[in-house]
Amino acid sequence: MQELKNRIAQLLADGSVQRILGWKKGEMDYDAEPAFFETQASLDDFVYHGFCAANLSKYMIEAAKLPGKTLVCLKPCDSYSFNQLLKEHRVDREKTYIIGVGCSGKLDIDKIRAAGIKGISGISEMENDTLRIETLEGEKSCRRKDVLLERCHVCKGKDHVIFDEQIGSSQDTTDGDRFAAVREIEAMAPEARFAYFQEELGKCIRCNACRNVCPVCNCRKCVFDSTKFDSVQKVNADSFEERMFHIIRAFHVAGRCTDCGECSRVCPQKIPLHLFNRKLIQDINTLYGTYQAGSGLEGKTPLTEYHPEDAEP
Amino acid sequence: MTKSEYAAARIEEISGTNPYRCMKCGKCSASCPTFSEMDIKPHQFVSYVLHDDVEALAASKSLWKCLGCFACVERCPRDVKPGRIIDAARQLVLRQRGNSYLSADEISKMEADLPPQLLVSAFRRW
Amino acid sequence: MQIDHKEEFRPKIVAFCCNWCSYAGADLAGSSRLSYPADVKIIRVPCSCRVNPMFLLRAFERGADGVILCGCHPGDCHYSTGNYYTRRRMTLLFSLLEFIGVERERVRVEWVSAAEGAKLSETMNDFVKTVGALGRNIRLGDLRCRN
Amino acid sequence: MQRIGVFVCHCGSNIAATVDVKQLAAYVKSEPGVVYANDYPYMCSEAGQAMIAEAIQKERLSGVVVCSCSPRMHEATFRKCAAGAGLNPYMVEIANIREQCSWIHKDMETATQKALVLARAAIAKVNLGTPLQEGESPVTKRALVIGGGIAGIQTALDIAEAGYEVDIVERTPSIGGRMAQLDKTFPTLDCSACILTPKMVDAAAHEKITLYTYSEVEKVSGFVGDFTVDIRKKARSVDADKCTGCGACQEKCPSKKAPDAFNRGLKKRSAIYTPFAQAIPNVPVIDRKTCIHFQTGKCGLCAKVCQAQAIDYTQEDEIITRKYGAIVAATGFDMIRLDRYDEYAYSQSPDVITSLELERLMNAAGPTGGHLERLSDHRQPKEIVFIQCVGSRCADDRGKSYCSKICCMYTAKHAMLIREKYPGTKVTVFYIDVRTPGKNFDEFYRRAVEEYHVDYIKGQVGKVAPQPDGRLLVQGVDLLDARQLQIEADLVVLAAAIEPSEGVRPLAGMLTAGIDTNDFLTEAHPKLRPVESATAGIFLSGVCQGPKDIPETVSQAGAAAVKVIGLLAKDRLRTNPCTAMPDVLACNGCSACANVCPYGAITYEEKEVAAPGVRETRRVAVVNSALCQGCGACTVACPSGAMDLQGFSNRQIIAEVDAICR
Repeated sequence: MQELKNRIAQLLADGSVQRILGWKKGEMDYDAEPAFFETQASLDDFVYHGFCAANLSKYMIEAAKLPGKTLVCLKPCDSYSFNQLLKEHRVDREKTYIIGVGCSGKLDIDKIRAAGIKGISGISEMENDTLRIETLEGEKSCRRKDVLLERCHVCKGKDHVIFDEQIGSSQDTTDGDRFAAVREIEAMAPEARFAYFQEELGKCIRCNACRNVCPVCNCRKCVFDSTKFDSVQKVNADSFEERMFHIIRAFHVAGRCTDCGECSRVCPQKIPLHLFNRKLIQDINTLYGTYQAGSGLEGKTPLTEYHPEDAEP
Repeated sequence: MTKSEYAAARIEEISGTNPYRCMKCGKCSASCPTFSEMDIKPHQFVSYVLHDDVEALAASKSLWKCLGCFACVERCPRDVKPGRIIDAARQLVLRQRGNSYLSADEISKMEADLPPQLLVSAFRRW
Repeated sequence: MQIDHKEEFRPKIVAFCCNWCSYAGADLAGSSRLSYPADVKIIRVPCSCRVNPMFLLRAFERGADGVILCGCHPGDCHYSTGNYYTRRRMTLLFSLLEFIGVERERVRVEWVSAAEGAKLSETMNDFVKTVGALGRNIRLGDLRCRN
Repeated sequence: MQRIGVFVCHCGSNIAATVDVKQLAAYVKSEPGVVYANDYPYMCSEAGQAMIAEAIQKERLSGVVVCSCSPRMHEATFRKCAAGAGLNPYMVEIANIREQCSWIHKDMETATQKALVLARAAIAKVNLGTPLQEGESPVTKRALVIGGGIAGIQTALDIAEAGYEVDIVERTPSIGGRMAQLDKTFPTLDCSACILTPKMVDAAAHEKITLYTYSEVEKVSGFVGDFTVDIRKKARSVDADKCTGCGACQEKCPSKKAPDAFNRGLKKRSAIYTPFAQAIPNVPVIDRKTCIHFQTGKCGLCAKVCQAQAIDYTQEDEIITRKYGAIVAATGFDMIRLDRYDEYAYSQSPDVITSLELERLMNAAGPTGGHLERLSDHRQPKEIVFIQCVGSRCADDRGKSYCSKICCMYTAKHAMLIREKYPGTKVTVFYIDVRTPGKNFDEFYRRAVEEYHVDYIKGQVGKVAPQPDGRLLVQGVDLLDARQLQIEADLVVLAAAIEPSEGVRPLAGMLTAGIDTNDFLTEAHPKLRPVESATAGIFLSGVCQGPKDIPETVSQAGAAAVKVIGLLAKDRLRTNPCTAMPDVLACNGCSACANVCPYGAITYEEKEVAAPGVRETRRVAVVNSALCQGCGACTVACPSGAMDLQGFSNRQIIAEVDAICR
């Protein structure tokens, strides 16, 4: 992290960039948050560690409107999102300086808590892939790989698909099958599937966190906030979230979703929203050929493309 | 599925060809170096499979006359690959004899005038 | 809540037909007096690719029991490529609906040319029968939108 | 709130026998927005229309719903009627209660109920409707024809004869195309040059036609009626105004090493050349790659011998920018390369030739002066084998999947001509099928067999092996006799597949015209619009659309010309107002809509967007309503719903859905 910090301080100091988009120390060690840094002094709060899970690419849409260049720190998976945004003309490459930061998987505080570690006052990452956790009950530890975010187990890889320079090393964390959960649900009876999603989506409080965090859910005006579909009528439907919002959201990001996993990470109700996206990605891969959104800038997305011999619905 | 339908389906499976694609141009027979030795000609292989008459194909002399040179496979404009069909038929016969490939011991039991190229190809495949 | 599953159940079916092939096919079914149940109501759209998934979900939300989309046969689209997009969109949408446990049979895409009045009638008959057998749409509907 | 009038038609008893029309008219009165409802036996009659017109004016109607037959039948009628009464025609909707109700239902109550629902949906749609104005766009009364073969020449002549200016852009130094290379034409055996050359002269002499030879289309922008095209006129190095076409320069040119493309490489040509004697224009070009002057700075012989002082080594490419109302693609074809058909020994022996090469060998103006001979030893061949379908009808990646269509007939022609001129020659044709669907075509083929005794063998050739003595051993099969044949031939002629000319794909991109996997340009409708591209204002002529022979090409050329004339005859184009319309405030500028637009109607502009709290310049979609055909693909591709379709708006369709589900 020190190397990264030195480098961004230098780029800010010599005027190469006007501001840094990175992560800022939170109240606790595990709640780092995205932030813009414009002064050297503010960089004191800059951090990069296992809890810097937030995908910063979406903030670059706003950064593109600010004067001057913005330096953004992108993890390998974030770089796919940035690429996708670039493809959709939503960010300005000219006004962006990308440091591809290394990643050894991001950590899930809920998994740590679920492991019975409570009253956490501090967490530090150790060399030997363990975490040292200070708690009210004294010092505890756990293995990194046991508390990784779900998405890190099915990581797309640790290569940045777009960057100006790279800093920091990465460690492969892939040890799971990305579509295993999707297949599990597919194997269930329709009634059971319906019950499962009814239960999960029933928790939705329509806080819009998923929509706000999703890099490709970047419409200036969401259809669910516009008058164009007469769909701004949450009140007169009894379970609008289950029946409309999440289906349409998944559909709108189909072929564009890079599977960054932010939707599920930020959901306060812990709804496994990424399952919808994964399901669609799996379908696209099997029906239209393997496609990874954000891997390149050329070509059309699967839903704006066709083949005369495509499968029938 | 009758026995002969089953055999025809197996041929299609083993050979990986689709006999329905044949446009009956005959380029296979025109290419075949052992055409004159064969009782069922290469272009006819396809129709035997299409008409589920694998038994006749399996009993034919052609089965053991095909050199496996694959000239017909190379030149077939419709990607039907008659050479693979006869190869598959040969394979079916070999499997019925209890083997999935030809073993060296069996050579002495075979017809004396088998072309050596065929033997090589029978060792080679599967 | 009491859901009526008796014989009297008549499904509500919304059909989207493209102007150039399927709507003309429906007209042909009419002029050939090839009947299909009155439960089917057709909405005319310029092309099947005009049909937004929002429309389908809206129909279900408002109490439709089945939604069918008809367009020109692939390759015959009046706009040359519209139905190809429809095909991909609906393939994914239907798959997603099935994934969350909605009955797959409630949605259908059928290619009907202007000459296929008989096919349109058969398709509608079959679809009404299929959806009728499924009963009321509960999984996607909003009960308060029921009259 | 709209003021809607509903008009229920009895259609005699067609509707009234099954739908209670009186009740329907009474029911709809309680629908929102409806201020008037009535019924009449025949709404489409003069009296019915008068009733609608009167109600529009008396009741100050802002919208009309007619419950009648299919809109495909009378929508236009009622819209015209409304327009006559001062109502915007796009505020008229039809509820189809005949084809989709009374004709398919028997029970009156059921049918009446359904009719009511259909009427409600139409009323709901009109309630959210907006008056639409048909747009207008100007028409530049000039056409561009790309390609100067028989297709392009015929199209240009037909357009010019109707009085419109036409430009022909031809890539090579002369117009004429493939037909100029042919010897005789089937099934009449008249000399190709004799029927083509007069047309070439007509085209050159026509006051309405401008030829741009040795030129290529470089850029196309605009849309139907108003295209702007950049044409690159390549440097000829010869001043066309001064050149007298005497030919002295070609005679004296010391560099005679370049393969003569017009003679399919069977001959060499000079560096300064006209492709053939009857070339139009009869002005040579200098091929700078083989010209000694351009390569070494020396020579300059042509300039010395030119009495007209027409040679201009300093000439440069010129870009001509012109406006056109319509563009016709007539880019033609070429033969496929045969280097992947090694079994036929095409690249091993000079005596294995393609049919087009044979045309040159038999042509009096060809490399042998029309004497048929082997290129290897100049002997006259005694035994000739023709092989059909070389590279046509192939499922593999060596050839083409389609039938090239012309080969069966020209092979019959060749076989016949050879037997006529050299009766001692044995001619064998290996065929898979003989396809002769055309006027007098089968008779022609039968003549080859019955009168000229050409030996047609059902079967294919597996291998052609050049022998040490220079002959060619042809191993083929006769499928009907189940015999393998070995023929010692002197000459083997391959009926190679034809393919669209090189460079069609980038051209299609410029024209935004559809193109298939074989690089043939796609027609707007395979049955009903065979000479139009799906892109308005772009038309197709000749083989660029699919394999065809000369008579077919000429008919299609004429058809394309008629379409062009029909377009150019208009002063302004009426544009369909039911087009896509982006809301710049909601547009993300993401390109999804443009990606699915089949007409290239959507572009992006940096536009200043002003709304409460927003004032910025950003990338937004712009729809060219002259190009948009109103399919609506973009409206669904747009995730924010910024793109909507006028006349079928999101809210209108949702209102219809709601009305039906109510």
